[in-house]
Amino acid sequence: MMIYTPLGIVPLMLTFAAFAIPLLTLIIKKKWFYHLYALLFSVVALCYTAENFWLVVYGVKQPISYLFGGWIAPLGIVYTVDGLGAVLGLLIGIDMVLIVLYSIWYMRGEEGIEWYYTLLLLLESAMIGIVYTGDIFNLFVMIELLAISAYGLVGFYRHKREAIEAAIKYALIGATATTMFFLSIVYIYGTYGTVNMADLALKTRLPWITQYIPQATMYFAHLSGTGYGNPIVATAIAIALALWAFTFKAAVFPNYFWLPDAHPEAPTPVSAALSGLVVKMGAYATIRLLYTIFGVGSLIDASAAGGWSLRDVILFIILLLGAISAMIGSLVMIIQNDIKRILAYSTIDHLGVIFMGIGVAMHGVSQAVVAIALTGVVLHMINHSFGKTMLFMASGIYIKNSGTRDITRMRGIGRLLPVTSLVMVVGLLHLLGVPPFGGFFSKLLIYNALIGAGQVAFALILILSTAISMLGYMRIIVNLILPPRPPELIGKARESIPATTILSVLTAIIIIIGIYCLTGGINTLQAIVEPSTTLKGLVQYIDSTFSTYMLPK
Amino acid sequence: MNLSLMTAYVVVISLYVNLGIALYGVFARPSLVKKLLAITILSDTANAFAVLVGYRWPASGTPKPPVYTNTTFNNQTLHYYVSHAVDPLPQALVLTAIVIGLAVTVFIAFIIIQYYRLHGTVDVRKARR
Amino acid sequence: MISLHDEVTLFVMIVFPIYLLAFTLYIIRAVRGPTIPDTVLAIDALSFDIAAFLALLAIIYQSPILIACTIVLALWVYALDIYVSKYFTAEEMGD
Amino acid sequence: MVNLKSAIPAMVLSFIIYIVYTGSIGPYDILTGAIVAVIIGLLTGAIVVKDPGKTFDPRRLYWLIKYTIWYFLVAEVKAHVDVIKRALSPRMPLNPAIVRVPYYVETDYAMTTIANSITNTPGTVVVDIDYDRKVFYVHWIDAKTSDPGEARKMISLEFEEHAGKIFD
Amino acid sequence: MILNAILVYIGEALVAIGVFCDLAASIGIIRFPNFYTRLHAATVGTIGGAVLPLVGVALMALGADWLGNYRFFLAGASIVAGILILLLAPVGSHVLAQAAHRAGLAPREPIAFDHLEEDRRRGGKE
Amino acid sequence: MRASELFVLVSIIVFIFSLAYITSLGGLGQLPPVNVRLLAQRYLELTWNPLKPFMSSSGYESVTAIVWDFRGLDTFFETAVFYGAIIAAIAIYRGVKISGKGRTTGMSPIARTITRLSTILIPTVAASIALHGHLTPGGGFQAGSVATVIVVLIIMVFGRKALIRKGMTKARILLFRSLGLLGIGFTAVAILLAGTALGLNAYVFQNQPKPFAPLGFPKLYDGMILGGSLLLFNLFEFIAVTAGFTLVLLLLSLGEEEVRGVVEK
Amino acid sequence: MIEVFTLAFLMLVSVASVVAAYLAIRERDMVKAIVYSAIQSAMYALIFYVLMAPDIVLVYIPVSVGITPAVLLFVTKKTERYDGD
Repeated sequence: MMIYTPLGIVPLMLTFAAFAIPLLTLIIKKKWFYHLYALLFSVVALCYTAENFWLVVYGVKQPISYLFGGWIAPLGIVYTVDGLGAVLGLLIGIDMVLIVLYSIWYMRGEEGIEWYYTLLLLLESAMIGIVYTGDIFNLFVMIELLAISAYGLVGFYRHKREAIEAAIKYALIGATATTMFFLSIVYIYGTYGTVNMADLALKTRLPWITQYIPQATMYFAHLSGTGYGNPIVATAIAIALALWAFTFKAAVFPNYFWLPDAHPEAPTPVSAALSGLVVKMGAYATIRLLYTIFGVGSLIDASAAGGWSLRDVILFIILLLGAISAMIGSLVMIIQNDIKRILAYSTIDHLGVIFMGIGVAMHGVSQAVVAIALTGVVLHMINHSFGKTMLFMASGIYIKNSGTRDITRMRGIGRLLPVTSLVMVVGLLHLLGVPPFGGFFSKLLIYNALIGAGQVAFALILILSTAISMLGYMRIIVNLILPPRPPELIGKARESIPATTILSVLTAIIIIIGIYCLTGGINTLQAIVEPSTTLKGLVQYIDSTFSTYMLPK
Repeated sequence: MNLSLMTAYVVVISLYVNLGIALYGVFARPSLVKKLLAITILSDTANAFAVLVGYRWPASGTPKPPVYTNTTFNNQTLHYYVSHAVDPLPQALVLTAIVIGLAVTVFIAFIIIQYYRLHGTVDVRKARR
Repeated sequence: MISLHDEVTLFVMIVFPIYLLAFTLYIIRAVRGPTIPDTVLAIDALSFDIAAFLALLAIIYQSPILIACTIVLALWVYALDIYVSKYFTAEEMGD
Repeated sequence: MVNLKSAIPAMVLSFIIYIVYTGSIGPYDILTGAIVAVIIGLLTGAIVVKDPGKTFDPRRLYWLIKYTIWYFLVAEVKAHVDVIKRALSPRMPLNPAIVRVPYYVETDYAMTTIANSITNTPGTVVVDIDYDRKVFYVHWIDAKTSDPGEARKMISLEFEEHAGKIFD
Repeated sequence: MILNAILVYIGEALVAIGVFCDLAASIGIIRFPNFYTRLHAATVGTIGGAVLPLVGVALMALGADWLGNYRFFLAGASIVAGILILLLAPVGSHVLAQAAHRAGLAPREPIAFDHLEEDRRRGGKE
Repeated sequence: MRASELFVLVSIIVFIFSLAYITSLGGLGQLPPVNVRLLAQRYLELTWNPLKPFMSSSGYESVTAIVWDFRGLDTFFETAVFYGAIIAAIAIYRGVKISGKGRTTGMSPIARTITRLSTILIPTVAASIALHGHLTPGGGFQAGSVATVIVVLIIMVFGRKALIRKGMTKARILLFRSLGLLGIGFTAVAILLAGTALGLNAYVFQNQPKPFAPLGFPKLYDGMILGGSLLLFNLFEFIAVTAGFTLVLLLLSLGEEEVRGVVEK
Repeated sequence: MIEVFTLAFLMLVSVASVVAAYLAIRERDMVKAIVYSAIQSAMYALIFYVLMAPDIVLVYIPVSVGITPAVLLFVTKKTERYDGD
């Protein structure tokens, strides 16, 4: 038997590092120490996530799990990581290292840097916990940890009125949403008698899944029984309440209004982290809820007389919400003047696209199309994460140099900062989906999946929102790069070596993604994430949680 | 209708009404402090609901808290305990949720004070003008 | 001959409705109380009485460990008194 | 600095409370109780105990016990009966007033004992206190007199005698 | 055995008195005209209605041997709670009355005379 | 304004009635049931079970066992959430000098004396709750929040400056907070570290020995139930929670004139 | 018999909690609203007690009757006492 300690230790280690900071502040007052401290721990976390990725994809070649306290599955908390979780964990590791590096440059003059890094470490710990966890209540706790560190970081510029207002709005609505998620967990526990994801996935598919994993069924039934009450209605209300929280986290249509306030007002590295990673956690949780737990063949997937099952309805609602938020994001984007607000609305647009990809997998859609859709979703998450991180960082350089966020007031600054401008253009093209870059492939995959599922109207909305968002991106280019150089900034605005180095690394990553996709990387990615949608992958997922029962009694 | 079932319904319905009152407070009251108060009521209500889900009424005797109180241990005492104690898991979950709710409350309180220092009011409608 | 156990249960059953009546009256005063001190006073008396009542309930539910709650209730209600009155007497709550 | 002499009474009190609250005298309880008592005694001894010599004086303990018994069996019962009569009688005879009641004890503990005794007997509540001039302002539900000396005799004389013997 | 019964009966008697005090206090708190007079009713509620029953419960618990070993915990915790209420409740009433009088929160009528108000006027403070 | 309020009201009423309808349809089964769910029965069986030494926790109390042993990770991160809230609050007040100099008004002498007396009573009760967390209801958080009463009382009755002058400066409270949290963390990984040193299998948050992972905290010593890691967790959580609440209340009670110049710019 | 009393007690307590919560939300004076929410919290604590959750009562009373009103009163003292309208 193998114990994958690196899997269990990552979020714990990061939180532990955050716990130690107040003690260190009493001994060490130097600022550079905290920069290095955060960098050290994010690099260690990157190493661990990379090791987990390697284990899942190349080493063991199936989901791996870690038992906390040595307790078997529904009794204790289990981390179960399949391909999807491993990919996103690696993404978080890489991105957070870049963000910490950028913070070293951007936050160098700020006061209270140790508290900033404490919250940033907690944020990273929460995100890694979310993608690794195999327990739905642990997911709630990690979402709250994510939320509280995000609120704190948004309100970090305490003397800015807008920042405090954004933090308060974010926090109030967020607290309501997560309470609803807790209520949803109560319904799930009340109905299924368990809070473990693999166990739930098994229980929702009970009669027929017995033939594939009879032992696991037996063991889970021995430990947590079968259902209680009328599962379908309780499940419906549980999913509705959970989606309230997840759409809030992901800033999708009815709950998107906090994002355009919160993201721009945070310090720029935090904006990069929020837009690049934090909103993806809502999408990830939605995938886990609707693919792993209440996925294909579960009891809400049984179609009624009209041919529509409950799951179809929910997925269609998700599709619709995704389409609406894509349209809203791209439409509002073109009338904004604040550069960070433009990027924030662009995030809403892209999250809409991701949710459209999630909503494809309805009844009757072939397995191949669903796999393509999920691959597109994950690839889009990766693309958008790097692209948006890069754009926010580049805009942060503009803001540091010009002292304003209004694009009409920083006209022509791009000419003074040629490297940054080049990076900006690359990033915009990447997000827009222009062929050599990675963004193209992910949008193409989602488009293909939508066409393949017969949702032509939504495919058109995808195209339309891309076209509209092009206008918004063009306004940045037209205002910043094309006009002549502003005289008052000549000599003042300078490229700085650390920031441009990070931007170059990101550019290289983006170009590598593009080349990788061109040379067949899509198939590799599909092979990694496809198991999350298939029966085989599901059986592996449950089996990995269950296999720890192979202990002698 | 069973008597204890009726209890459950009375409690459940009043909890739902509280949930509604709290939601109304969050969305419709202008003062930020009142919104915060409403959020605490909301999370308390969710917690109460969770504990209610874990309640039981055993076939004989009264329910017991989930604490093993016999100083001796044998199969009989264990069976008595298992057949009378209420569900400990929702209680543990609620314990966690209460602390989390308190953390959020404390944070929002601090940030409301900061908001007042900057805006001079805690009324969202006045602040917008 | 009725056993001591049943006798105690019977006694608590008789006492119970009186307690409920008293609580209802306290709650009415707490809700109606024209001024804030009235409300706080009613909560105060109500909570101390509830503390005693919880101790009785611990006996009839035959779960002695439930008693731990009473002391907490008494302590925190006293703290409520203290800070409500501090609110009205001091310029800053922390002075 | 930590005063060991004044810590000992605090430790004893803490240990007694710990054991009474725990309600068992197993080795675990005594061990942890002793540790807790030592820590709390050392931390709070200087704050709580001003004059450690007085605490273990048997005469003071005797007066304390005598006072407790007398207070609960006589003073409280009389006052309770009086207020309950007023509350339940249909006419509700009330004659409330706030009256000055001077006191002549020295220490804080004695003063607090008197004040708490006054408040704990229904019918009289200490509304305010003038610490410099040593006067309580007592809200009296049935004000028989407005003269401070008379009022002191009626309300607090007996408490004061005992409190002075216990704490001064 | 007899000792148990005696303890239980004394405890019950104390609880019964406590319940009566409690009811009287709640009636008083409803009927009395203003805050200061209600304070007296509340004192009946806390001392007669809470401390006395807690002591009674402690005695009952000592006699109730069907409760198992933890009955000593019940008795001890009740006693400690009683002592704490005895110490804290009067302070609570006192600070509440003080705040009400200083800030003028509650109407003082009916009142025969008010030395505190006079002294405060004369002292010119607050 | 009226229309939007009405909309909110109507949608909330619809929401409530749908929830109530669903519950009355039996979405959760009969309430309250005669038997608890099977998982809960397993928890109850395994809390204190000398017959299954490899599959049981180490205290009498099921809730504490779940909170710190079966689902210790949740509680660890819950502590982290509270820590994050405190850190965010400190970040808002960064750069503020907290001093104990100056006059305090405080409250009446009667309240002062009683508060002085209760500095013995309340922490004793709190310590009892913490140290018996594995035997009777209670535990670290409960005890910490009981001990907070005395902090509240000192801040209200004597004033926050008295608290600072007695030695509870911000740095010292942060030290206690950090020590408590690090204690929790080290307790969580203690068995893992020991296992790594000895070359044995071990888990994070391990309390009692498991099959294949033979190390564990002491459970019984000479008839005393020690509770293994539960006792240590409760103790450290007690320290951490008390310090955390003290810090929160200290920051909340700062006077505006001390703060205003720094946090507004 | 105990069942009936549990029923009666739960009914009284939950109805009282609804009344207190309604008043807490509708009341314009924040101090009063906080005190009402303390009543509501005390009632919930009784619900928890009757539902046999002593651990939760031990956490819930300090948090909801004690610390939350304290925090809210601090906030109210530093900001505005009356809400809107």
